Amino acid sequence: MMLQSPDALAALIPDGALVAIPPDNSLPSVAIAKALIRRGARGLRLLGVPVSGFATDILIGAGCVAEVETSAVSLGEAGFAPRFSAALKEGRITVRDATCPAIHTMLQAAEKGVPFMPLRGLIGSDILANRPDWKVVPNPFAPAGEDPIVLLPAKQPDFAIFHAAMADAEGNVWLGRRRECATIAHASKAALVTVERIVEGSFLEDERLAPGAISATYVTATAIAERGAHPVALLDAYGFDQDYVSAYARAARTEEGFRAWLEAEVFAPAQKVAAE
Amino acid sequence: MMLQSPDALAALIPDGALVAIPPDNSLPSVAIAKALIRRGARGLRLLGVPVSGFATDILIGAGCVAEVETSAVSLGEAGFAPRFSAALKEGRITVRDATCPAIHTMLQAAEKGVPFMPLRGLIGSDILANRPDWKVVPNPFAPAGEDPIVLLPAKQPDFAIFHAAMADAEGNVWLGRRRECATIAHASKAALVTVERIVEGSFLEDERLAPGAISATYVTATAIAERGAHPVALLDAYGFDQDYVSAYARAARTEEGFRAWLEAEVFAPAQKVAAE
Amino acid sequence: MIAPEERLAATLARLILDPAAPPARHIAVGAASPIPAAACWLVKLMGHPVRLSLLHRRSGNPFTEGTRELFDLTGQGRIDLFFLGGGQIDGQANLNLVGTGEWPGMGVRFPGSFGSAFMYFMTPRTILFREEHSPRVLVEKVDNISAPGVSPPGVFRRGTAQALVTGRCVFRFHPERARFSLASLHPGETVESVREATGFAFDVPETVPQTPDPTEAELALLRGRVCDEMIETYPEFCRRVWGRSRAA
Amino acid sequence: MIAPEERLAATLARLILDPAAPPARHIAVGAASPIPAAACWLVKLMGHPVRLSLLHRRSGNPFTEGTRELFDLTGQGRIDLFFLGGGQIDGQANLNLVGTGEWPGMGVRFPGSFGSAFMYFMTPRTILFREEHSPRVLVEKVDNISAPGVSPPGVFRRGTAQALVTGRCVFRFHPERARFSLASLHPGETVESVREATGFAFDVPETVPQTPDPTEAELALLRGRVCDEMIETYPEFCRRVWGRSRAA
Repeated sequence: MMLQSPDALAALIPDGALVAIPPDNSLPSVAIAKALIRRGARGLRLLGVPVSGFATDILIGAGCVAEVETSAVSLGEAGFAPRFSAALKEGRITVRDATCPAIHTMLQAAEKGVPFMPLRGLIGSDILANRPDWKVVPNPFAPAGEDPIVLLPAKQPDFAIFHAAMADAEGNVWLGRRRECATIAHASKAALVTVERIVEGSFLEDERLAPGAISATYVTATAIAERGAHPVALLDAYGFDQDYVSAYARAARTEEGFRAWLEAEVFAPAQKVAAE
Repeated sequence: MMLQSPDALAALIPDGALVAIPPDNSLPSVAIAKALIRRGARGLRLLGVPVSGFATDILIGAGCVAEVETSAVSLGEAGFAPRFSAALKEGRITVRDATCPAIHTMLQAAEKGVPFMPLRGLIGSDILANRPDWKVVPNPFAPAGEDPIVLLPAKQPDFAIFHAAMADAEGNVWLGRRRECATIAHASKAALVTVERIVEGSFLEDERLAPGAISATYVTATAIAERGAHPVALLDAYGFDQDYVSAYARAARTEEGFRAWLEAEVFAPAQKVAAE
Repeated sequence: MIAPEERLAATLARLILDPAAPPARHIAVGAASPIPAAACWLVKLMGHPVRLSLLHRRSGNPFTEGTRELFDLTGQGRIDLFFLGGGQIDGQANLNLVGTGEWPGMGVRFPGSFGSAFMYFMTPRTILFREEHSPRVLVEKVDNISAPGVSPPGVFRRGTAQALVTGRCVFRFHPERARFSLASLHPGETVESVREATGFAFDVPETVPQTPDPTEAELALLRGRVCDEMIETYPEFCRRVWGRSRAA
Repeated sequence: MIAPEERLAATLARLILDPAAPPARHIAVGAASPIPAAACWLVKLMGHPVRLSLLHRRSGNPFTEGTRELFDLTGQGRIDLFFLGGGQIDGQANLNLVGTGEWPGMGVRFPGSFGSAFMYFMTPRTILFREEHSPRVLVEKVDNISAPGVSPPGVFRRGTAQALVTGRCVFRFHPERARFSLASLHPGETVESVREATGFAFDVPETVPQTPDPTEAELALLRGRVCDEMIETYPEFCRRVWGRSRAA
């Protein structure tokens, strides 16, 4: 389903939904995050796959988020995520810390349709101690009672939101080597994808493009959003905009500074478009 | 490591090794299978991922195989696999039947470095009843004792052997959408890959090619074998040679017919090359 | 002249569209299944919104994760309907794709179970299809169970056989009593002729209708656009049934 | 003039090449780690056969399955050495990347644990690296454990910390007694100055050598070809340490 805009995609996501977002090195749809802020989304539960960055920080700052499950929240070179840190301290969000491969594993369990998957490591970490939803059992293939191992439950997000380089006429999307987005899409009930452009034909008919495609089977809706990952990089199309993120990090140190940034970068551009 | 020929690759595989082979729709290296026959390999244990076809039948017929683990052995439109059927009946091979997703799951467990993974289904099947290495446990996330589920142990083949369209200067190989070969390579101790050709540069530097590449990290050795998948298809490069497989199926109905086929199609061409 | 294959394809199409069954939004079709594939194309080309994943279509293969993706897709609950057959099928809808005699098929060895032991559980609807309708195929009890027709309470299972279509008739399957009932007879068959050809006991209603002929519209589609879609994957079938060669 | 970053990179390189440790054939380096990355390039450009997977290199990123692949690769046992740091590191080599105070870091929140709770167990060798060497970083007991330094017998674990390198010294870690020992002092440091800056107790041998200077050859490589390799990913670091701008 091809929609008019990232705002039309954001309108499909109800308050309270569990929304999976890839990290700043793997094609988050910042365009949808901004649209969620414009629509005034509330109570979202975000899943960072496996960590969270810019999109998560602006959604938290705008008050859209009730809960974050992630392995880290960071703006990379620009430092700690300021709105995340403030919201945590003020008790406005619940944070469920995980570790990167645990998030991948919980999504892979959903992808395979199994109720759980095991993962090595973790035993003795306070991450595990604070996750009553994770279990330690003796490895059933070891001698009785030996070799404790962690089992992680399957996690099925309501929505996967990410950005891709292009969509084709059949609704397949192409995002190259960023295959974690495929796993997120497979595991989620719905995937909403912004793309730079639409092209003719079918990626699945082209042996060169097929391996970097995600089939329309998994894609609920797409919309064009040029530079829809910005300030995050898109493969070889555009780079990470360090100046933009650093300026954001400085502005978002205070609530006031964040509000001004939001007005200038999220609300004003949309009003300008609407007025044109 | 770039070697001279499929025969040099086959020389790396010791008798008795556990060798994983993709099916006839997913790039088996028939060139390596023929080379294994020429080197007189014995006692191989073959794993069909997830089913077995032409390469497995000729290896069995040539007496290279002690055991086959697979979800089916077939020549497709050409019917049942004649040398497999004969060897099973004569008790010359052990067959461990599985079901397709179970084989994928056991390899995925090895790929992730976990000792087991669960899989739905299977309960009540005689496949499970004949697999003492598979276990049924109550789902630890269900109320106590309820919801039985099958756990499958990780399986790490000694060798993955498959064919790819090309290799690059760094030893990465490219095979497009046939991503199960990546899983096999990840899960195996070593991967031996025949390719149609070598190209300059690195697939991993090219956003278009990277998603269909398998990194050299996993590739132990490669060799050029033009039409190395034949009679099986290679993506859009060449199709399935139905006439060749049908002729094989007819010849291999008898031991004598198979021996004549082997002489003509496996030994004679190599002698011809050696004589040139 | 209606070819038997055309009748079977139209019959399968009607079962796919059965309004009493859960919707078939996404159907997968396995290897070497020209008649189920024709039925699916017929449904789609009649204008019903259905996604088809034809596993052995070379161009436009829907999967980008290799063969694993079909099973993952099914695990996710995205495949609504699948087709299975069997070297033996018994009265409880147990399937034997492994072989006769002692495990693993020391009598007549069949190719193997493929994904049946998973797909039969995880797909809401399975249509069983086997053209040969004889006592050696439709047996009282299969020698080996690749995939069971019913499961004990508490075993996770999304569905089982909806029906069994053969060259002689259509059976409905009733998982609550693990039994088939005769639903319709193909032309030339009687309850008695089916009973003689069937190794398992089944229920027979008071009146058994004849399997309807394909409509003119269905025949036109099968012979035209369905054949167009199938000729790449099943050239031999298209030649035999519709006299079409690939160059056409 | 040897820059502190150059000394640290050369020190890490020596630890990588430690002949007493299991071989480092494949090293992965995580995000925002310019000094460990420089150490790895130094090892490689000195001619040692080592494969480097630099996670945040944009061009030539080695992974085609997304970020999952690093963890799978490590699970397979293919990664021999990894670098970890921590907002707090304690005397038993426990790492806290989550934050101080009550869980989940209600005092000072750090970014989070990333993959540490897995990588620390599954990599045969981990080199801990943290430039800041102060009592607030090197604590007696971390407030929260992202990843523990040692595990009870019976818990699957391939390795733990080999050493901890800071801006003041090199510690070796002894998992059998869960304790660090002082291995060498950077210029200007004494056992006493290190003790004052360290919140945990550690062993001190009779004589503690000084951390060696990088050799001329190492310095030439660092300033030349290592910088060439790093400038795309770490332009700011290369400018600051080596005065090189990207256009150069």
